[in-house]
Amino acid sequence: MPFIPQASSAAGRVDAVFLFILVLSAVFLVFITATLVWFVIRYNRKRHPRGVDIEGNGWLEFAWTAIPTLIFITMFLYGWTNYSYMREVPRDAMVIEVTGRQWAWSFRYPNGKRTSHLLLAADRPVKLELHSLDVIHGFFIAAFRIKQDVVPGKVNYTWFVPTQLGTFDIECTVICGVSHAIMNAKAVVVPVEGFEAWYFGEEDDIPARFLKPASPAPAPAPESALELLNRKSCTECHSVDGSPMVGPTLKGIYGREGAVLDRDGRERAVMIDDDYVRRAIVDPAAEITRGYPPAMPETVMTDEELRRMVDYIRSLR
Amino acid sequence: MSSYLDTGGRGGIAGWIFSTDHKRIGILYLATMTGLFFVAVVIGVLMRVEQLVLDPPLFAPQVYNAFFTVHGVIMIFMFVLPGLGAVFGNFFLPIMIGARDVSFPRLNLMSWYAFVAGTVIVFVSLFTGDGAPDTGWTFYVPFSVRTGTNVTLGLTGVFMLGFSSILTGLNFITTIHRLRAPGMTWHRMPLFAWSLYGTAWVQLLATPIVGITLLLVIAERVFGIGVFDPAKGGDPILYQHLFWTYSHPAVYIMILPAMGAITEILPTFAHRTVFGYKAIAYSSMAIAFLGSLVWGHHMFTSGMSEQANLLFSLFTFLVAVPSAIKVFNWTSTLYKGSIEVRPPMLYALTFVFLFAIGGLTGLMQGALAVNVHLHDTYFIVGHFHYVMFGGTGVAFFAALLYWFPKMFGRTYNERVANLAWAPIFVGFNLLYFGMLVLGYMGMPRRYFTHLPQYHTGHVIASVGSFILAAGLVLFFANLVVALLRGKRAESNPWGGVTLEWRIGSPPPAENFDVIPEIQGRPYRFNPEVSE
Amino acid sequence: MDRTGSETHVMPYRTLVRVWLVLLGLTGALVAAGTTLHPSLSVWAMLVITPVKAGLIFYYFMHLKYEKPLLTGLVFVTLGLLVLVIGLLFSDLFYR
Amino acid sequence: MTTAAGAHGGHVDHEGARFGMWLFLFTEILLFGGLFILYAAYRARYPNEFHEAGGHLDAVIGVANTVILLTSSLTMAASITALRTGQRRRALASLAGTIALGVLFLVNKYFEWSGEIARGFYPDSPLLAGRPQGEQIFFGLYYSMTGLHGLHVMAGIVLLAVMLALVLRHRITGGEYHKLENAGLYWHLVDVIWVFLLPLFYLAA
Ligand code: HEA
Ligand code: HEA
Ligand code: HEC
Ligand code: CUA
Ligand SMILES: [Cu+2]
Repeated sequence: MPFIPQASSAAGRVDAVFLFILVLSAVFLVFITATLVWFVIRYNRKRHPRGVDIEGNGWLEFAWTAIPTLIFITMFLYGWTNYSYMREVPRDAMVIEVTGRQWAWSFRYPNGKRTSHLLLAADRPVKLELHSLDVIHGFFIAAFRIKQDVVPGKVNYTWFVPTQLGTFDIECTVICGVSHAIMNAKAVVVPVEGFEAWYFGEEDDIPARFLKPASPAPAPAPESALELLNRKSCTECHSVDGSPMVGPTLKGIYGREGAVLDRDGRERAVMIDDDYVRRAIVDPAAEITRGYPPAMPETVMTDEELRRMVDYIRSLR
Repeated sequence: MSSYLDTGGRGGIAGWIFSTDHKRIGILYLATMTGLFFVAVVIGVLMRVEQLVLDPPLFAPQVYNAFFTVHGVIMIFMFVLPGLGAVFGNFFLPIMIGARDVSFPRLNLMSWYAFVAGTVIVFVSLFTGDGAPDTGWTFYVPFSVRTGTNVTLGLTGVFMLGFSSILTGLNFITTIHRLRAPGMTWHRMPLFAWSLYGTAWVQLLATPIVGITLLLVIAERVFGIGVFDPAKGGDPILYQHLFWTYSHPAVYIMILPAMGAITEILPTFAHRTVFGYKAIAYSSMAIAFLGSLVWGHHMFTSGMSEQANLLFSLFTFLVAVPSAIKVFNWTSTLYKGSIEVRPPMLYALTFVFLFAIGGLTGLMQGALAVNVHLHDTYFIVGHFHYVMFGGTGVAFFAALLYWFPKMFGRTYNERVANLAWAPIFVGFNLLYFGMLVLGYMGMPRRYFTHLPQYHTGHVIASVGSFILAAGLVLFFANLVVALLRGKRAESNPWGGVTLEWRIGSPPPAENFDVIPEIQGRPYRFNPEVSE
Repeated sequence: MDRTGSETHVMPYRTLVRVWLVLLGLTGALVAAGTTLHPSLSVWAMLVITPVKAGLIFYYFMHLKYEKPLLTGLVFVTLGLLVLVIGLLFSDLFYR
Repeated sequence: MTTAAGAHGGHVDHEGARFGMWLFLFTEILLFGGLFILYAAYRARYPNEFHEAGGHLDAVIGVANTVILLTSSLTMAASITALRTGQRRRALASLAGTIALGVLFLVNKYFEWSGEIARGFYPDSPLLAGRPQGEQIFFGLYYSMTGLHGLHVMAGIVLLAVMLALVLRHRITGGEYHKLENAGLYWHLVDVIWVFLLPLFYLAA
């Protein structure tokens, strides 16, 4: 199929079934349309003023019941066998945990690295375990021909072998709210050496050099602040839309007055400003927001990241 | 004898909305449904405009989400589901089987009221509360439980619409069992009636299941009852099971009466009997039955067990067999006919073509491996517009053209009707074939925007929608003019032979002076010629 | 058996009372099974006794015994459909 | 249901009306069928929790209500027999008895529900939130199913009250008993549903 690359081991199989049904369908469509048109011309009232009441024909009825049934069953079997392949994960597949939430993806590798795009080694099988933190999402990489729903309370999986270097789109296919359409990410396939250099290296998120424009799709946008919060797991406890979770929502808190308990349990009023937010993130145990458990962990991050977080929380007013 | 259109005692509106005459109720449905159709159609075109103007989006994302939800809910629950059954079924079923009315005329009126009530509730839900529902017409939990929009009221409206559908089904089954004219055995019944019979059973037996499912979602939102909520141990996939247990059979509620109407039109204009009467009649029943066993094909990627996927895929292919049988019999019905391509016939032939494309794309989706790729993309959107608009919608137009002179006693301009066909056909295929290609490329559905690689496809589809719009405006303008200024119609303008063509146009209030005695099979156009 | 529909047939009190007594007896048996038997057995007892009770109500109180075969057939079609749906659903749930 | 008129002003098709009533009952069967499907699914998933949660219900009230409904079915059927054999007073008494039993059922239900609620078992309650998920589902289903059934009992009572009035006004008689018969069909179906609810919830422990 020329429209999209066949960039995984599954792609060829899916396309083969598709093509098989497409050709048969086209044959029958052309045949039926041609017959209809031919009859309309041949038996037009001008040419054929008297119709003939043919009531039916048992053999024909039998034929056009049996033949389509056989064809349909072939289609079914072909679709089924190739699907079975897509469900049988090879033993040596690397297991990556995918988490979907409104409205971003995050990926966790076996060694604990977290990313907001999916970096893959070419020709190495991968198994994705899909988790959702809120509603149902759909994990779809068109170029790989894989798709699986991401259902809360249930871990689904999918697997594939990426066979082509490049950057491919990850899209969410199940309506999950206002930003469903922009719940995108990139799957970046690089040679094994490059992958391992990153995997065993120091860098946390996918380094920029991998996200350089590669065929066929343009490079992904730089990580947004929300994506950063997702990657650092902040959104596991904080919503950005006002609903309370383990921790208070981050929406609309900036500029308000808040009540906190300090280390000795004394209550005190604070102004939620840059400084406070910074303290809350860097040293969460120092001041605990009233009504919430002292559950927030300390998170390692760069100054740049901290600055972006504070900016973002300020912007959520 | 005076026609049903003459307001006997009660005049004005009251004579209509309190009338229990099946013909008037059919017209009531026609009027309400056409109005709703236009609302939804305008929203459809607005969605096409949104896909043209991307940056900044013309409508906010939240608005777009409300658009496709409302468009889907109106089109499905208020247009194609009542569809040909509520309009032409109500109007012609009793006439075709030689009865004076349906079995329960008052219940019939009540079901129209339920329809209107449901519609009003849905529309109220759009403008009150915290905004119009944004879940899509499928209302998947847990999103439909969590979203802040006015889903509770919307679901209540849909529940009412389901109630209306059940009452109609109940009425039709009883009518067909009890009120056939003397001599009208099952095998002498017109095939439109057969298709309504199959449909009615689906309406009756499938609708309650979605009813209870939607009630549970409402209970979930209002009382936190928690039957589907994963946080409380519920299983969101069970919701999908129950939803599709109804909503797949529902697609056959949409298509069966359409197929029935086509089966009336083809023999009339081929001027010969229908080929394979029994095959067509029984395939309607087979579709109704097998159709209840395939719902899982909407859930192949949901994480359902592989065993279930296997069964559902197999059944999906089996349910396509009776549809194929119908297509082949329709084609053969033209063989050695004496064919006249007048507007109803033109649209009926178009139906066969478009439905075949829709059905064949359905086969692609039914194949497991392929479905993984196509699910929830524009390919699906293309498929169901082909079957629902190209199928049910076009059949609705064909039936309207066929029975219009009978229902209103006026003729329309046949030239204009043929002329309108061209933009409809061209625009339709640009629009929806474009969607099929987009879907194959990986364009997900329910997106207010799209990635750059899909833009060309979207432009083509949008242009198609504008052409289609032009055609439809012409089509309906023609009928409106005919209503107001059309010439008087004869009682049998096409040379049809089923019972409705033996009474006046418009039909008298009591349908028949004397209930006719039925002698032989329907569709005997050339009794003296035989082969 | 007389199957001309309920137009002609009137249920005698005697039959009604007998059916009622049997129903009460079955309810007692059900409770007994639930309290005394091993859980796995009592489930089976319920699966047998409950449909029998329902059947009795359908058959006598609701007059199904005296209706035309068409109606009886349709009742079975409806219940059969329900069973089919449950079966297909469990093809998912059991293997998940 | 409205009366079946075969034609405008024609004779009334009693058999058609009864047929229509049965069709309506089919829809009721499937309405509850959807809930039974859910029950089966969740019970297969949480057998122990369902067993445990069933223990929090009051089986005595459950059984008592079963006896009440079964008896009301008897009186319902008896009232038709009485009417058709010309014992009008007996028919009226029987019908009134049926209504009374229905009300009694609801009174029991009221006490049962308020008992559960007082003990903290209600949807979204803090008590339930702290218990295993299967129990939350059990109570979700319990309230949905008995609640919907309770609504049907209420509808049935109203329907029977109308029938009672019609008998009193001689609109329903030994010859014209069909409306009463159809109302009876509805009432019996409500009973059948309860027959299933009893073991599912009250005897599940
Ligand atoms: C009128 C409505 C209608 C009809 C009739 C159909 C008919 C069919 N549909 Fe469709 N379908 C929908 C409306 C309809 N559908 C809707 C609304 C959705 C989307 C819902 C949503 O998610 O929002 C959907 C979605 C849908 C899916 C799920 C896709 C997904 O989300 O992943 C599938 C999958 O199997 C499917 C399959 C089929 C099949 C196999 C048929 C068959 O019945 C078709 C049979 C017909 C033919 C096969 C063509 C004619 C036959 C011939 C020309 C004979 C010769 C051919 C050969 C021998 C090859 N449909
Ligand atoms: C019968 C059913 C039916 C019909 C006829 C249509 C008709 C149309 N639909 Fe469809 N559609 C659905 C049923 C239908 N739809 C459903 C069920 C969904 C899924 C919803 C969901 O996801 O939940 C959907 C989704 C859907 C989408 C996908 C949204 C998304 O996933 O992002 C789109 C996108 O373009 C679309 C567009 C259109 C268009 C352009 C038309 C056009 O064909 C309309 C063309 C007609 C005209 C343009 C007529 C113009 C006439 C006038 C303007 C009136 C003039 C007035 C007078 C003369 C009085 N529809
Ligand atoms: C394990 C859960 C958890 C994670 C992960 C977490 N938080 Fe918190 N957060 C909390 C809790 C609980 C509180 C309230 C108690 C407190 O003040 O420490 C809180 C408080 C806050 C506050 C103060 C809010 C107010 O209203 O005063 C800010 C700001 C904040 N978190 C930001 C972050 C950021 C940024 C991250 C990610 C780097 C993060 N949190 C990660 C649980 C978490
Ligand atoms: Cu996430 Cu759509
Ligand atoms: Cu389907």
